[in-house]
Amino acid sequence: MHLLAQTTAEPLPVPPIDWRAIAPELALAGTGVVLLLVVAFWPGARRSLLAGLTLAGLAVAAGLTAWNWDLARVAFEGAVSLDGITRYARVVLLAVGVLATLMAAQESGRPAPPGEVDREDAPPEVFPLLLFALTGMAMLAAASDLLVVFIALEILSLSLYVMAGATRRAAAQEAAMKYFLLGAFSSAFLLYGIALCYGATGTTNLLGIARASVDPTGDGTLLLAGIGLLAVGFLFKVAAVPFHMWTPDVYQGAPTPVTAFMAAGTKAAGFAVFLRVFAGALGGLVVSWRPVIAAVAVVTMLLGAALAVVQSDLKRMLAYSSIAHAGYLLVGLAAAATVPAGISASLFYLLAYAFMVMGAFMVVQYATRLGPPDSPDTKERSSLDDYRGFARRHPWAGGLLAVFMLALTGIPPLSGFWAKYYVFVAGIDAGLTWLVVVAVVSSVISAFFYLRVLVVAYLQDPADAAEPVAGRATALGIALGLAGLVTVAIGLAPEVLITAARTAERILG
Amino acid sequence: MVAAAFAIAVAALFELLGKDADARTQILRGYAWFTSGDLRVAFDLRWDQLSAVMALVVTGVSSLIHLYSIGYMADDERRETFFAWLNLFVAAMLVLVLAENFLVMFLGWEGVGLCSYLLIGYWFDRRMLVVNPLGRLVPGEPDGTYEVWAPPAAKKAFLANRVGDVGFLVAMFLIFATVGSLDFEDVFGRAAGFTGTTATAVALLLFLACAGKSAQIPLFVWLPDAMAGPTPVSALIHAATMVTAGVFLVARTHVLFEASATAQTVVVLVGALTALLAALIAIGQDDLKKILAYSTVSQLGYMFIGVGLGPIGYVPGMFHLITHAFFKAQLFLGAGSVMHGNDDDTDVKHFGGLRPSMPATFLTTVAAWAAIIGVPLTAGFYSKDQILGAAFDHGGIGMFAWVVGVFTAGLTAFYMSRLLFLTFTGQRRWPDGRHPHESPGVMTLPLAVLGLLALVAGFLLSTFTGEGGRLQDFLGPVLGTPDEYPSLASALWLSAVATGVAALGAGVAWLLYGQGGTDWLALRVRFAPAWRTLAERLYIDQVYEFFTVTLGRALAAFLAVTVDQRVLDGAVNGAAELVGTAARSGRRLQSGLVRSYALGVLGGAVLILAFLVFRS
Amino acid sequence: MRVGPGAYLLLSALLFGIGVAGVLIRRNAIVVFMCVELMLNAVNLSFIAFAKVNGALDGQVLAFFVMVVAAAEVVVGLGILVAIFRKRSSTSVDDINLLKG
Amino acid sequence: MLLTATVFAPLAGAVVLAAVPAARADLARWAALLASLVTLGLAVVLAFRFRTGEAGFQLGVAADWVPAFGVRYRVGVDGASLLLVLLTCVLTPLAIAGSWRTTQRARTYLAVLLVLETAMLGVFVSLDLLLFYVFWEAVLVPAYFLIGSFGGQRRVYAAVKFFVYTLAGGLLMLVGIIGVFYLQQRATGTPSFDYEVFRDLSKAPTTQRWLFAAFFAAFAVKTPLWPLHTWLPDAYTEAPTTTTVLLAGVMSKLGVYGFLRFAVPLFPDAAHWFQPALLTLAVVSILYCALVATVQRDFKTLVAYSSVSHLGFIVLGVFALNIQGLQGAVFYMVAHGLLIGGLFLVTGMLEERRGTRRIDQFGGLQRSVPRMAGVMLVLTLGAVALPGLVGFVGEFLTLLGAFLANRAFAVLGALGVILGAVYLLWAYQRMWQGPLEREENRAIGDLTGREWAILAPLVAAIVVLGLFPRPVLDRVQPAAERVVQQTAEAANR
Amino acid sequence: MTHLLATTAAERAELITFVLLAPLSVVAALGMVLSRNAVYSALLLVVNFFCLAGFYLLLEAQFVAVVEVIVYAGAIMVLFLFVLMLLGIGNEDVLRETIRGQRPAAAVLTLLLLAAVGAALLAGVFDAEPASLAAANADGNVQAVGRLLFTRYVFAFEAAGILLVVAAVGALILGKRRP
Repeated sequence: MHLLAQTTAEPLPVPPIDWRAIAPELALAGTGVVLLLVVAFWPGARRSLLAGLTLAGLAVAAGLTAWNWDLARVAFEGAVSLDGITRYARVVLLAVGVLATLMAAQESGRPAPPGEVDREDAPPEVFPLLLFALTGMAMLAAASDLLVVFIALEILSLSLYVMAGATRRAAAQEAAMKYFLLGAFSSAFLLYGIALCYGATGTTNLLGIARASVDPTGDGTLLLAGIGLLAVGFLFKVAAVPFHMWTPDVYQGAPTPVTAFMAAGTKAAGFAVFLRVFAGALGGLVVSWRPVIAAVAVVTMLLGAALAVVQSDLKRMLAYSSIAHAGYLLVGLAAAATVPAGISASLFYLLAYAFMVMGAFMVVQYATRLGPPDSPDTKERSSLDDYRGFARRHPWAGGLLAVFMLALTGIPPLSGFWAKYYVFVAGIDAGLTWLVVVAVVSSVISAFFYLRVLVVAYLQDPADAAEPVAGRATALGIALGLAGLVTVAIGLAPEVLITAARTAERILG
Repeated sequence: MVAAAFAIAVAALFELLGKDADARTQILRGYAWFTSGDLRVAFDLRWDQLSAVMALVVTGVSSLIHLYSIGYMADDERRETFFAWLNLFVAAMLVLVLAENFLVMFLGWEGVGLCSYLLIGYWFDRRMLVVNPLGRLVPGEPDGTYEVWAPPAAKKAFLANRVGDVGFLVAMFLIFATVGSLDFEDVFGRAAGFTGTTATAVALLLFLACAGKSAQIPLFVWLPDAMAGPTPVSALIHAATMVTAGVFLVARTHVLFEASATAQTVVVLVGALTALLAALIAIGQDDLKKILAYSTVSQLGYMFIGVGLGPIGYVPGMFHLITHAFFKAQLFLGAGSVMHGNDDDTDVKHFGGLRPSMPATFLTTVAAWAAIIGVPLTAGFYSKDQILGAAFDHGGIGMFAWVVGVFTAGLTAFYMSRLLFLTFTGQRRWPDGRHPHESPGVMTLPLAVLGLLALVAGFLLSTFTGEGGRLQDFLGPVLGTPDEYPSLASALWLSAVATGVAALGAGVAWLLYGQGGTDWLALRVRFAPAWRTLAERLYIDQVYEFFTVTLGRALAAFLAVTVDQRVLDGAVNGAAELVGTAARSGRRLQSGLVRSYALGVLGGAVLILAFLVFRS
Repeated sequence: MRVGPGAYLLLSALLFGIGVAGVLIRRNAIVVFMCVELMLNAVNLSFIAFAKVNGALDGQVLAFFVMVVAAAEVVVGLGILVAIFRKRSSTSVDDINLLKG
Repeated sequence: MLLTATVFAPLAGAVVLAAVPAARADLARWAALLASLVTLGLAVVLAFRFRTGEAGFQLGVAADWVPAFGVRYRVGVDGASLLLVLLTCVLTPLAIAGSWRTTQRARTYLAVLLVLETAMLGVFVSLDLLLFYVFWEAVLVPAYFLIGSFGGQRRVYAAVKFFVYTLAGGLLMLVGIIGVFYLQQRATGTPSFDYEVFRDLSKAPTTQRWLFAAFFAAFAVKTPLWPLHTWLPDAYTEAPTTTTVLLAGVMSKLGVYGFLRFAVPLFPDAAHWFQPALLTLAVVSILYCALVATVQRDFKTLVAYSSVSHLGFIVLGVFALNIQGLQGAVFYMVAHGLLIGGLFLVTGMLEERRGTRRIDQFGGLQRSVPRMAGVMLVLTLGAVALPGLVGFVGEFLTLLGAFLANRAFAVLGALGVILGAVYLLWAYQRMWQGPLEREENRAIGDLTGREWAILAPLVAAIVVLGLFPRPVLDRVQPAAERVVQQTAEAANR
Repeated sequence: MTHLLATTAAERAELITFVLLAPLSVVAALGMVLSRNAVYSALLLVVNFFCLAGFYLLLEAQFVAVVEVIVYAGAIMVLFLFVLMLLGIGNEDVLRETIRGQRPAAAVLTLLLLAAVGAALLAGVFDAEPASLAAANADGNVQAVGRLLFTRYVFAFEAAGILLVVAAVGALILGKRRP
């Protein structure tokens, strides 16, 4: 920068940097750098210290988010937009970050096989990576320029590729590779979409695109093609059918904390940007893209639910379930361009979903700790058979599992119910009643597999007589309690979060 | 208790008699049972001549039968239950008789049905003799077997009654829909509202109920089976009182029946056919009580002929109801006495020559026998002849009824005489080791009273004046009076014919069974096809069973297995299966190969792009 | 006769298509990744052609950023591929299918 | 407040129960019984405070719950719901007392039972549609665990089927609820799920039909109406018998109550339009399930089918859409609760003694356990609607109502009266009458004091309400009249 | 096409260059995809990148053209080759396809994709008159691009910094042999 400045004849009119607007992201990235340094120069640093630092960073970011609560502006010449979506997504992402940190902080507590390092525990670098990923996610949610969207997406993707493959298990590496290859493939499509949009409108700025989209040069086909390719990229990230196929493999293969983080965080960031781009900038073209989103929603809801039914691995089942949930969110998105409630419903859904799904994965992690150390390489303790009689042996974890499963099913009065309800309201309001009916069918199919987990955990007798006693699970316990508490609390008193989501209904740029 | 009720009834009767004929109807207001919209059902009681007569018969006969039961049931370990139910029956019967409202009457109606069910099934686990009517006909056939047959019989009775009760129910609905009330007062007062089809429907539905309760075609099959109950029950419920409730209902609601000539014709026709059919079947039975049961069915048929004829026949019908209560109660109690003295055997083939051992039973039974076959001056003679006379005078369908009735009178005389002779006269056919003995006084006293009533009741309640008689005078204000009474001369002439036919029947019976000389068992074998048909009750029960039990169960099984499990549940499970199958094939796409996944991404992209680009 | 931007754009689409096809039919993970790089470069050509159409340099800046991103992606991607294939004799993506169903 | 206390008292009891040490099953039992009795006591006070003769909702409270959605916590009772609340509160202690001998995880079982009670009570008192829906779905969870966790051999299949089936219906109703909400919001601008607001909202007939269909899905499954009944025999048969008491006695009323409280008053035009269809389904339910019941080998399954058949009468009454039908339907709900509850309780007692429910395993029990037989007889006769017992008043009024509405359906329905007697008396004959042939049936003991304490109130209620139904009918009258008036207006339009 | 006769020398030069480079780039790309040997593929890709750099020059994007050559063809492709060497170069049999229907499906779908994109391009900007970048490049292409980078795209620029950090850390973690 300085080098360049010296060579130019006149000083660059560098615009004032709006530090405040991106303060939370800066805090996250800054903490990430600090942690990198700590890890680099103090290899023996205890996990709890790293986790504590991460949490401190998250706390700072949370404070800054609160400080910025009433900020509503477009910053960096339209690159970043500070509005309700940004704000709400930050809340969701910070919550996801806290839970994921706690999960990652939990050590397996098992003795390593002789002569080997434990394959389970992720290296200490996951903490900075987690923060960088969060930074990317937050930037993605705030991005108001397709270029920033692309870069933010890459930040979070690259972090996640690495996190997924950070342990030595073959399954984790396979997950990382598949995620990476397909992710790169799909981001090429996204990029092509950005190029076509740029070509059609002359800008990558969302405000500019919004202006150009209602007054297109030519017949607008080019822009539509661009939209289509953008949709491909986003749909891939949020795991919608038929761009979902990586999801089960990656969710199953990646270490459970990473899976949980991916499931909740990527979905939140992905849908935030999806909402901003489609319901915001491209709202004028809703007639064109709504059938696409609706059709994808239909197949996503049905296929996700149906495929989950036949799974025998809990993580994999949750992956398919997350696909089905992406479908419900797509209903909210389809509604969002004409019905503002679609935006708030989707955001509220993301928040509720984050706690439910991460909670479910926490139970998996909890159970994994209990497994014998010589468990097969590709499998964690996530086969449904491993959960036989789980609830009887671990009443608290079992009870929470029930809470999460019922919340995911959408049984009132748990958070999942209100989320689903709100999305349905938005869908019906937008005249998409048929889509809501499909969502109902999908929910019914979903009930099968969520119930199956409960059947196994509650209604079947434990398989083996005794399980090895694992170490304490303080961090995980806190995370579990938090997720369960919030899931129930949102169910009983969703008011505040709904009202907050409502303020996000106006999209700035 | 029942005797006290009888006493009260008698007192009330005298109070009634003390009033003017037209003011004799009293209505006693009770509390409202339930109300709903316009419907108001109260426990109001109606005390008029008709209910008084019925109440007297019911309480009187049941007093006697209670007395009898003390002796008959002395050895039963659950006799408290027995008497409790018997009393419940009397109460229900009184509710039925005294009701001022269709629904309250229905309460009694079903109440007596319940008691009938309970009492028939009283010996729910006792093995009782099932007399085989084919015994001594087909070589090797036993005379009878010992089986537990009370529970199915009770159930059959209840179900047959239920069919009738549905008629009652629907009739009530129709009445309420038409006049907006179920009180007798309102309904009869607004009977003009019943015209055409509605009138016929109401009357026929009510008659369906009567057919159930009073064992008429097509619902008569339960009554013979009901003989599984203790004999006093058979006497009280299945001869004297409950089964006559149908006749009473027709009389009580005669206004409704008068509104439909069709219904009246049906009543007469059914009554006549039932009388004939039952009499025929009675000939072929060997079971003492079943003969009497079919006889009851047959006599009830007479009563329906009477009440179906209109004003001319109401009183004769009721008259026959009363006399029949006496003589049939006696016959049953007599049969009970015979059973009591013969180790509970009911097979007439096993009796013969019982007269010396059971003189009191024999004498009183002869009295009742005389009444039922219509020996002149006995009760049955008066009442039956009044019905036949009314039928003859009525003309039309009545004439048909008269012909059938007279013929049936002959059959009645035949089978009743057969019963009497086979039981009390001729050779002793009872097995070795049995010591027939007379019953105790507590049992013979009611026999004597009823026997006496069977002889004199007709004479007391009637005079051969051609003016109807005392009962007609008493009941006339309630049931109406005919325009003209049959003349004395024609009545005498008609009686003569009937008596002659009856005498013929009795004479044939005497020839066959009375002297003890004829080998009637040989005759039975000789005319085997005819006998078998009669013995098998004209195969009616088998046909019924085929249509209800066999076909019904097949249908139910079809529904339960094929429709419910395969089709309906199959559809549900099939939907689940469909999801599973689709998912399993979808799972195959999830091959684990990156390149397949990439193909999926590309496919989706192409679809979306093609839609967006080529649609616009 | 002149070369209009359309020609560049169609060429770019063609190269993108070739890249896509390569991803689909090649089994060597590294070649697959190279095909992805080809796709990115094809897009870059589009960006620059569009910059010419629009008469503004934004497209060129975008292309520059794409290169940065591509570089980062390559670093991580090759890291992953090395990590997974270091112990194997084959680098075929078809051999990596423990997770499926 | 009193009403709220009544609804949540069992839940509080369940929480207390969770604090009882798992090993102290005796303590858990007493605590559960006490909780249910306290609830009953509260309900009785409620009944006394209730002013008969008023049509509106009484004793209610209302508070904001989720104002953003317009969801309020609004509860209240009218005659119909009061009676069902009482029924629930009466049956639960009996069910708890009936499961006294349950030793396997008794504490959990009883706690879940109490949760179920709260959920069911909530359904009956909710006057906010979303609150109603919340309770409606909340019923599923405890019921699922009761069936699936404590049931018989095929319990898991039965529980899942029950859950999924009911959830499917419920979600469609949710779509319907949102639909009404949407209409309401468009009409008034303020979000609300208030029952009375919805009721007084004018809705186009075509819209009504769609919405009615959505509500129908939930109610028809829960009731259940033919052909959506196939979950029921499995669920009732597999559930532990004391659970079945509550499922059949109370939960089956939820569906009919839904018709009565929501589907009909909210969509009177549609109710009128669908009347023939509903009557047809009701009649088919009556006859079909009665026929199917006749060939069942398991007594519990038989009673389960009989329950569906009887509920057909109730639906017949509701969709008669006249005063007799509606009053009869509510009365029949109470009657059916008492009767079917009693039947299942006795079944449970038999099963406890003999370890089987197969009809052919019994016979002649009247000899060995005469008192039990007597109770069973009363219950059977009540179930076949003998006049003088509680079943008759309901059956008569529903059929009368149906007759006034449509004669053919009533006549066909009346045939069910015969079939009902067929299967119940046949079963009675086979199990209780006849010779005592099996040795194991000889040794079983008659009713114990505890069992008397359970059954005596039921039998007393069955007789007393049969002869004196007025207290019940009078309380229902104003509410029923209001519904009738509304549908009549719709019919005249 | 309307300017067929009125072509300037510069335009003719562009045409000739394009006609030469375009087929070459396509052939190189196809060769990369079809070559059995991964090293050949990498080298052909480099060829392709050079062609692209040529196009960039034609399109007045000198800075990007240079970066393309230095960063892409130079650094990135060298990295690829390095990894290929590291993992060992085996000849893979690309002729036999193991996934049934993969190739026809890939061919059909790719053609459809090209058809759709092509149609959109033809409908959109094919005939668009190219604007001149002369004004924008007045101070020189590098300067202009740089100015944009540090003004309008400054946030993206900073974000790219984070991206590179992530990439570095990621490579570190993936490559590190833990004890």
